[in-house]
Amino acid sequence: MILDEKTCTVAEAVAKIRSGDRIMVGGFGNSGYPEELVDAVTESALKDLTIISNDLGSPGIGLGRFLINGQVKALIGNYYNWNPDVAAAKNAGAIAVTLVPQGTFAEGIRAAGVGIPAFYAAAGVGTDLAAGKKTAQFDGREYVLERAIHADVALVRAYKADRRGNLVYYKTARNFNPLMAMAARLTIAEVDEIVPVGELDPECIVTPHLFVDNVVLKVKP
Amino acid sequence: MILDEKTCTVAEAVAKIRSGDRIMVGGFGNSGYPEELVDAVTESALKDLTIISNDLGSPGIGLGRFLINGQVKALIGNYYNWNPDVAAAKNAGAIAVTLVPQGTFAEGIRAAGVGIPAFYAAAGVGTDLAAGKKTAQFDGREYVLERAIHADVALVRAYKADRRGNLVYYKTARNFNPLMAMAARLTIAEVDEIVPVGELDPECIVTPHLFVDNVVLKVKP
Amino acid sequence: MTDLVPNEQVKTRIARRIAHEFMSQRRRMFINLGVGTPTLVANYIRDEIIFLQAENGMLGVGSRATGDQVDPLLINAGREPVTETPGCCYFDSATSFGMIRGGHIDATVIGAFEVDETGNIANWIIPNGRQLGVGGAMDLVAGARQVVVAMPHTSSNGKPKLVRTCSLPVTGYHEADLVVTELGVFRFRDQRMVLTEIAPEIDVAGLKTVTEADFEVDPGLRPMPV
Amino acid sequence: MTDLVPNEQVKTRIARRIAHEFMSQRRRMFINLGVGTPTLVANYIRDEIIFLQAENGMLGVGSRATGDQVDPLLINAGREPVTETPGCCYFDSATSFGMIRGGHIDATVIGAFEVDETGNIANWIIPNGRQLGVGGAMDLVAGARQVVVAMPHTSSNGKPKLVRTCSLPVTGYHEADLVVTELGVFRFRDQRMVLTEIAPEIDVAGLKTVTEADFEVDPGLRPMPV
Repeated sequence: MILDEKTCTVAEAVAKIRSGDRIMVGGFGNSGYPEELVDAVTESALKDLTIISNDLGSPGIGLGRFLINGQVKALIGNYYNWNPDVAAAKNAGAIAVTLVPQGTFAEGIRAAGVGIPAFYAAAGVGTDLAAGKKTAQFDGREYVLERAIHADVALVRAYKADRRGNLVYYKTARNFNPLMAMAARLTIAEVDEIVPVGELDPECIVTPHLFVDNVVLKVKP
Repeated sequence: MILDEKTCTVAEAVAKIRSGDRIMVGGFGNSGYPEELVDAVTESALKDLTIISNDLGSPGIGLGRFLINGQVKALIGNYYNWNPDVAAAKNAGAIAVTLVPQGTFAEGIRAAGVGIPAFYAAAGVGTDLAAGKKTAQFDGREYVLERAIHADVALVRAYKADRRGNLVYYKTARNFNPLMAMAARLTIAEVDEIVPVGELDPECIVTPHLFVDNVVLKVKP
Repeated sequence: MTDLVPNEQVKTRIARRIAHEFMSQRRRMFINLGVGTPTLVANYIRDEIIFLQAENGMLGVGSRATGDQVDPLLINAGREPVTETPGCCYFDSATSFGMIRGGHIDATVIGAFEVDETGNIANWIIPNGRQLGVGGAMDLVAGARQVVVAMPHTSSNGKPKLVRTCSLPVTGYHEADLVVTELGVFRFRDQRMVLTEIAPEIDVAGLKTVTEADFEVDPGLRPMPV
Repeated sequence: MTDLVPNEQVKTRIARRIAHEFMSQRRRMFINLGVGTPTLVANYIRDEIIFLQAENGMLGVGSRATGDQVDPLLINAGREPVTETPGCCYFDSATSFGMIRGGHIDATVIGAFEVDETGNIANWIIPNGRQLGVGGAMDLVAGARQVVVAMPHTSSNGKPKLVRTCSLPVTGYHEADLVVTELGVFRFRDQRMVLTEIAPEIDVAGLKTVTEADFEVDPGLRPMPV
């Protein structure tokens, strides 16, 4: 029998990330993101990162540190109003920013996870954010063709994992985390607690273990 | 304050269905389908129905009774090998049958629920089931454009509902039920138990109540 | 803003009127409230069959959390701590926007920079500004069954926000169904803007002087409850 | 079928060989087993890091349920009652096929009517027959990382099932990676079929007489374990 061990340290997990990677990070505002994994990335020499996330935290706080550290090459997300550093960096030509309507962003990440390369959505038809995208009519309404959003690495925040990597979440800290867990080549989950296999209710597991490569235990309060 | 009452009898629920309706029915084989709702439809005068389901049960059993009763105009699904009546009726020109690969079928139902009119999938490229469908290349691979699958009515089987209509399921009886609950104008859930609001764990609710119009309690053993 | 309505009353008047709009329908409703004035609408809803959805993954959002109630992992889409209500549930962002995009949300209440006379809405960006975000605005205006705009009648420097044609980048075309300002209630019918209620502080002639958009006056024009 | 291998041994030999294929990889694997002979593969897997997925919504499918274990609402995709394993979980069919379509399933084991020499698979329909169903076959051959075909070497009336070109409607083009029959193991390399193992009952010349497809013989051809 071969032992199946997904748990590792934050350092071991982050050592798997490469400069230039596309990294998805779960969370909404400064809530529900994988804090210790993000800390470790900000303390690393990783650079030229494409960060795929709802927002970029606040100036110098949470995901905002990636930008202050100069680790960002590009951002893909939908709401950077909470962190004016982003507009400043973009206007200065320091980073590329791709805005996607939040629902299309969420669905695009799911699409990557479930092998859908592209789908149609009504959000943004005719607006600046649909510029250059194909459109088509279905049942008399116009829709925009949107692409799946893939990543090399997903850093997700969950509440509990079993040792095999099944995940459950906590309240609105669920947000994009389960979607990102499906959409990356390497998925690392940061959790508050690791429980024995069989302890999580099979009906309530949100992310089945086949989507999860590594689990790290959050230790800071 | 207005009272919110979704619970009703099977007869009251089925009275909302019209001849000619497109009806989704959850379940897989003869397992996990809404038995009393299906019983009531088979005992009704409803006809010219389009039944959207994984399969059609067995000859004269479960959903198979719709066909024996002559209530079926068309079928949309993916696996009728368990009920040879279907091939016989189709070969005799009595009904129309549209086969969709099972994964595309599931995704098409979800797509209807979440407002995606069409999406691309790799299943079936170049085969008879993709005949007449548009294709496109993404990242060097060919995909088929698949449409959302909508319905007038969804008859779903769940395990427990709260009085507001939040639903949880039981083991593999989950199958297509949560997807169909999202995809129809009218969703009727048949459940084994109705519990007070607040009793279901908010983290474990699979179908939020906004997708559910009526709840009927299964009473037969 | 105009001087007609005291500053501190503008938001509450708008929010109360919108809450009334929903409650008067006397039916089960699922509503998404945007950041700012829209969030205040929750304070005036007294109805157990109106359910609030937050696009970050919650149905059954309760009141704003205070003191010991605050849980940093339980927030609304404006990053404010909120509470649970009985029967609430959580889900991921794809499911959340599935509710919105799939037509399961009865109404969204949003703020706007501009609304034009055909119902176009501009509320996501002021180009070359310090802000860069769309959030769920485009998904919400395209997906919600009813789009309600809650905004002061004029901007802070007195410019009309109900305009002929949006000058800012548009969030959605012909998506506005109802606009509530402190001075009136406007409904869109076949892409025409119709005044249906007017505040006591002003008359139609006066309202036209602070409104750039052409609007019709409903034959049954009524006083706006304040 | 040929008379070379006793009927009752054909299926078990194939299933055991496929189970060995997975176990020999000595890594975590997620596998979907089709109806019939593929299901038997589960009986020979002795490895706690090989997990079975059923497309009707379960990961961690256990052995077939018998007696008191039978729960009519806990079945596999072949409608057979099954058991749970520790750490198993349930999900809807869209998530299930998301796993398959999204490339998260390492291998699928399926039966087939025909496999041709370029790896095309026909396993979903015999036109004008009494059957009308595709199930998850097309999703599985397109989505699983490795497609393993488990089938007797010849049909019940002795016709080769490894053919030049599929005569029946195709399920997926160039999707077969491995074919295991009771007489040999064939691997597809750049759309060419290569014999890598041969059963003790036959030699290559003999195998060619019961195989319509052209195949190459691997220089390291080995005896098939039986």
